[in-house]
Amino acid sequence: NSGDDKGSDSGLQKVSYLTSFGQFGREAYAYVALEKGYFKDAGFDVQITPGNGTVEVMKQVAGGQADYGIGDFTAITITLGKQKLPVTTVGMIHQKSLAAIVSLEGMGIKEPKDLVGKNIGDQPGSTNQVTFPVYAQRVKIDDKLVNFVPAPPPALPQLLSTGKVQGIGQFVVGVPLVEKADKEGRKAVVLPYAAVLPELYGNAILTRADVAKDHPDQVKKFTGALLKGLDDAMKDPAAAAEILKKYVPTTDVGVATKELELMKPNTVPTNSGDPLGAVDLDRVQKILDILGETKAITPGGLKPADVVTITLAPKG
Amino acid sequence: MTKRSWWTESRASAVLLPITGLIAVIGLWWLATIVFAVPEFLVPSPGDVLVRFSQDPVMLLQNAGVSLLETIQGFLLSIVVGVPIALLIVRSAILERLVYPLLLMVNAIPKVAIAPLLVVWMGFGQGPKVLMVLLMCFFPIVISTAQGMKSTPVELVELLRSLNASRTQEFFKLRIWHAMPQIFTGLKVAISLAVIGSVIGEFVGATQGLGYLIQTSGATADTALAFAAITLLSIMSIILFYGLVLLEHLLLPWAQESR
Amino acid sequence: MTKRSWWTESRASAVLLPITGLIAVIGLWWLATIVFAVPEFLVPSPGDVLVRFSQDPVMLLQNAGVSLLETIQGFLLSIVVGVPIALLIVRSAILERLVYPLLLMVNAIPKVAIAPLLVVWMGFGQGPKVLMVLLMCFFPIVISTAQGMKSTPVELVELLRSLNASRTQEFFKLRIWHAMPQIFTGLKVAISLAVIGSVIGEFVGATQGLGYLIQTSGATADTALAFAAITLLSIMSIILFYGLVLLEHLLLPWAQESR
Amino acid sequence: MIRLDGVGQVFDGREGSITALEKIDLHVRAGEFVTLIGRSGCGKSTLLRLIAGLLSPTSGTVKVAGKPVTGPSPDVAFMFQRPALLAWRSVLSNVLLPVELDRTIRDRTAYKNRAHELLELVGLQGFERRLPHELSGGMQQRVSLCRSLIRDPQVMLMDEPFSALDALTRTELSEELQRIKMELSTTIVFVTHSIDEAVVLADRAVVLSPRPGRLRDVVEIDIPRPRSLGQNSHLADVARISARLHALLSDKTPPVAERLVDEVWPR
Amino acid sequence: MIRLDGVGQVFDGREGSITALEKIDLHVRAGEFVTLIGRSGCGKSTLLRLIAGLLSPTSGTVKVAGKPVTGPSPDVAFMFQRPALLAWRSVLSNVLLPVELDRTIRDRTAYKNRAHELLELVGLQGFERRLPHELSGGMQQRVSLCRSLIRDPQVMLMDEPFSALDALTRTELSEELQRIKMELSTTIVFVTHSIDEAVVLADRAVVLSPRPGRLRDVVEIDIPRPRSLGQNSHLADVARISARLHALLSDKTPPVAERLVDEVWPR
Ligand SMILES: Nc1ncnc2c1ncn2[C@@H]1O[C@H](COP(=O)(O)OP(=O)(O)OP(=O)(O)O)[C@@H](O)[C@H]1O
Ligand SMILES: Nc1ncnc2c1ncn2[C@@H]1O[C@H](COP(=O)(O)OP(=O)(O)OP(=O)(O)O)[C@@H](O)[C@H]1O
Ligand SMILES: [Mg+2]
Ligand SMILES: [Mg+2]
Repeated sequence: NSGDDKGSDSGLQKVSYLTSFGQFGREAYAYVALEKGYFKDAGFDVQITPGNGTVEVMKQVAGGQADYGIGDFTAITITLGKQKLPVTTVGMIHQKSLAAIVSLEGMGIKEPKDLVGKNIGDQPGSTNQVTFPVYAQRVKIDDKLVNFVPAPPPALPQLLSTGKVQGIGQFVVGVPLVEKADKEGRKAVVLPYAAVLPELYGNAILTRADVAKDHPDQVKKFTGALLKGLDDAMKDPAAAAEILKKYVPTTDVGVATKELELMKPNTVPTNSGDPLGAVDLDRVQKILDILGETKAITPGGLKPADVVTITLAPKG
Repeated sequence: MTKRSWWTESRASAVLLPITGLIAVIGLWWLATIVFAVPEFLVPSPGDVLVRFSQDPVMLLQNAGVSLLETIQGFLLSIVVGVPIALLIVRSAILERLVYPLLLMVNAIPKVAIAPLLVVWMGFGQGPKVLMVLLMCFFPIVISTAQGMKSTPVELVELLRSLNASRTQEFFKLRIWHAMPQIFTGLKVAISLAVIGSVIGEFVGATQGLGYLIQTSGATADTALAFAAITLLSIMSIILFYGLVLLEHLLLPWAQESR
Repeated sequence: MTKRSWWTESRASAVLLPITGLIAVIGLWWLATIVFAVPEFLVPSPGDVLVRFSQDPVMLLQNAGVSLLETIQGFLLSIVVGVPIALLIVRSAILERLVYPLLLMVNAIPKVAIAPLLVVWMGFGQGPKVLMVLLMCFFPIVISTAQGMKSTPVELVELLRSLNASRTQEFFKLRIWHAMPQIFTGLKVAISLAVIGSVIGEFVGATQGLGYLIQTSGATADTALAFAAITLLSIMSIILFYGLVLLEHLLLPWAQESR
Repeated sequence: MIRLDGVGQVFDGREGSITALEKIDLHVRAGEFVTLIGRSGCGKSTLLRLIAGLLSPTSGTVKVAGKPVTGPSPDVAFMFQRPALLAWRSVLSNVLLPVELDRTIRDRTAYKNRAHELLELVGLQGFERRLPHELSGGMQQRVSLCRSLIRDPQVMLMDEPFSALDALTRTELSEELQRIKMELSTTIVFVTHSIDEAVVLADRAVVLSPRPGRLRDVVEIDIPRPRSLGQNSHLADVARISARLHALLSDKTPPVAERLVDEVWPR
Repeated sequence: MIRLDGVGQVFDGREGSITALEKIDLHVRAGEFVTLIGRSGCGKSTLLRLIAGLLSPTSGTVKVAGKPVTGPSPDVAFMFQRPALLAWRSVLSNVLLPVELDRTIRDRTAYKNRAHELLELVGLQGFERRLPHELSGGMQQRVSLCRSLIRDPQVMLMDEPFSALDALTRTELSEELQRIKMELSTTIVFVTHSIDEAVVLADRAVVLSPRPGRLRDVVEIDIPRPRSLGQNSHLADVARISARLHALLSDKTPPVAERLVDEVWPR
């Protein structure tokens, strides 16, 4: 399943694709592209596999086990700052970061200031945690006074609703899940990073650096097909959720639909006129600066070109 | 007196008692969820799990089938790999001392931590899952086979030597047989680990299997589904275990148990 | 001939050979990373790991200490819990059949899947980690103790019965002793699982320990740190294993091994 | 003291069942020394195990001291055909095992001295702290013998206690056994293959017929005690009885158990 | 055939070492039947194990058929003091074990017939398919005996083969053993505790002194064969030699090994 492995029975090119994490509603767009034949039209026979988080997806793409994958742009940048993995991003799924701190009503968190002195559960090294110092700076609290408790993602809603922690690092699209998990029916309180950090991107499309270099047309065709799926999913979340359910029978259509609805505003390009999936090099530079500032990466250690292949990004 | 009551000896009790035990466990679980008012998203009651199961029985059983196949493949593979290693270890003290650290090192690695690595190496197929099962369960097999063979009475080893048996014969006519009860102990420990191995393998890069279900449901807060999968897993593990017990009974009628 | 070369018998070889084995393993690892040009982000070379270790030796060792403590506590606890369960199982066939399904069920649950549950129940302290160790390693102890005791020769059991020994005496003067070699086999399997148990326990809600380090580093692609932690873990596991071997040697001089 | 009525024992195996004993009627009086003799495999050990309560008969009843046997009793000591030593215990602590298991015993030092005495008697002084695997076959049997002698039970069941011993040790120990019997009036049932032993030691010798084991005959031996295995002052008597036993053992005709009982049974 | 020169054996244990044998010089001629007699624990089994190559002497040399012994050889059969049966094999397949292990043997059916023959000889017909734990002690010993007889080895080392057998079986088997010896001119070293056995079976009887085991004396027995354990036509000879052996065994003075060798050694 390498980039130039052509000539399967159907004449389609076999390509493998990794979601960012699992098969949640927020990943439905890939299945939409598959279901509606966009991949096929572009000449691909796509195999979708659930990923295990940004770093694992990066490794699997870099290691050649997958051709494309989805990962959080901030996490990608930080990882690339540490390790020169042969991957590059070729487009954005989320124009704004989905990162947020989520709490439940009655836990004493209403606004960012309330975070001081609280326990926040999160996966170590997650975007939410790594960029928290910047977030803290923007909302003018001392990040040292917030106590992060490490825990794997599946455990987070349980930790929150049992009150073991008062907040969790979560993507805004995860809110329906958090609310569903809480049987007391409390409403979620969401503190999205995007509100104070509009520069940050969310998920990006990843591919191997050599594929991007040697087969640019292929990559463009693939991202085109994927983003077409994203477009459809954003226009009709309920239909997308139904499609997802077809492929992943465990899907809760209601939750998936809600996730996609919540995701919608974050996929809209900030500069009007830009197409879905566009990348802005200036913003990338700004993100690098912010991460350098918080020592998440070595200041000046990365250039935008190390992270993005801008030539392949969708343009208006 | 070595006499036993008909009940202890009867075949019915060999089947009915474990089932009673199982039902008691499930009953306790039910009671606990009620008495301690455990919220469903934490630990669903057996009822919730049953309801969830009845919603998708075919899907659940299919996934269980996938895990079962991986488990059995990996388990058999680990016998095929483990027993010869044990032979080498018993055969030579020097080899034992050289090889054990390697085995221990491999065994000491938390398998969850290397599951992603296996996927990067071997792709998304069944391969890494079967390998994971192997990694999880080869060690008990190696060690109990080796210890069993080493505990062969000196007397019997001398008998074979006095009959001028080759080392190979010594192993295949004597030690392996003597070790059989202990090998089965190892297999019984290994089979549970094998089942878990398949699940851990499926945590990464799988699109089917009970591990995949647990992973998915865990993240969608569908706790009932996760518990349904875990329950199936337990049942699988219990059935495989008793399969081994039965096999032991059939193969080793001479291995007397004293109570 | 039952004679052995001085080398096989010598104490030096008992220490030097395992170390040689270890060095060989590390050499192979190094070679593999070079020959197959494995990228560092996948599997760092021993050199990378050593460099990473030397950057934070104190931090790493402190975390290893935390895991070690949990491992030992949980391991001892599982002996304290496991051996009495084994006694009950051997004592009564009915109890065995009732209790085994429960044990199997608990054992069949993939521990990674319930680690979060333990934290929810028991908080962020050492408690859930020690419990995790216990859950990971009690089963091999129970089963090998039980099987060892059951395999006591009928002849010896009859001797004790003819001496009018109570059931308790039968267990503590005879069966336990007879089972010792097999109990140690179980302990050796259990100790590796115990080490892994502590790590899995630390995956959730810990702020220290090797599991925490692996979790953290995994998320930041600091593969060298993860491997440094895993290496420490392996070393810990090897040392604990050989500790048991030594203990066995000291406690059971009568348990003859034949080769 | 010991009474068997119509005792039979059938073992079930995968290859069919084996009738080990059939219709055994036997009465051993208190303080009597009975030797049990018969061809190998005729059911001697099985009979002993029945009396010891280690086996329950498939038919008939076994009574010791008037009570039906339902399990092992503290008053009955059993010495097995094989040494059955605990591999992890030293010779001394193997010998002291019965004392250790008996929680009614307060004064253990007395027994310790007795153990040393017995070990010396059987020629194992200096081996007290050795482990069983360091002993020869006969030495193991001697340890097992000491173990069965350490407490002074009312009834002693001994399964070929001297089979692995040399003539001299055998003579010495048979004297000790007779001494114990006379001092404490212990009831002894003693299995042996040696006609000599059977004659010299016993008040009565019980002869079993081969498979299925039935009572072929019971021979009264009225030679005055103490007797000796080695040189014997009653050579003629011994020879006569030995010849009788020999004939009984060689006889290939099946025994007529009923008739024998009528004739020989001491009622 | 078998030659021991200055053989000594010391066992090291945690409680100090035991000298089992000291300065043993012995020569067993081809086709000779030697019985080894001595008190329990004097080193008889150890001596046999040395000849079989299961143990290497701490001092001295052992040669069989002119070659120094470095390990077990296919020409030497060993019957252990304990039955040492494989619990998972039927009686028949235990007996056939030596044949099964010998890969040079083509025709196995002949051996199968021989096995059945031997089992019948020792009175175990009908037990071929039983497992060892279903047998009595003596029956197990007989199986072990059949196993050692199944192949016709040049040298047979037998450690108390008849200890658990009754007088009759013993007589029958001793006859078979003599027949084998005469037909095949097998060299036999036979350990026994019974002076009778030692006298009736042997060309020469070797007497070991107790710990440390030394050669006390070697007694030539020139009674014509075949002899019988039961009734004997050479009663006087047997009685004389038995008395001699008895005296040798009872003698408490340490043997003067050197002198004995000079006197008795057949060169
Ligand atoms: N493995 C061993 N370790 C230590 N000592 C041993 C060992 N085997 C034998 N011995 C010692 O060597 C001596 C001789 O033992 P051996 O078994 O040869 O005696 P034996 O003449 O065969 O006696 P028996 O007639 O009782 O079988 C004994 O004192 C015994 O304690
Ligand atoms: N556990 C058993 N299972 C099946 N058969 C048995 C069992 N124990 C004994 N037997 C059979 O019962 C018969 C009598 O055995 P037992 O041990 O009483 O003989 P014995 O007279 O003591 O013989 P020996 O003198 O050889 O010790 C034998 O034929 C034997 O095969
Ligand atoms: Mg018997
Ligand atoms: Mg011996």
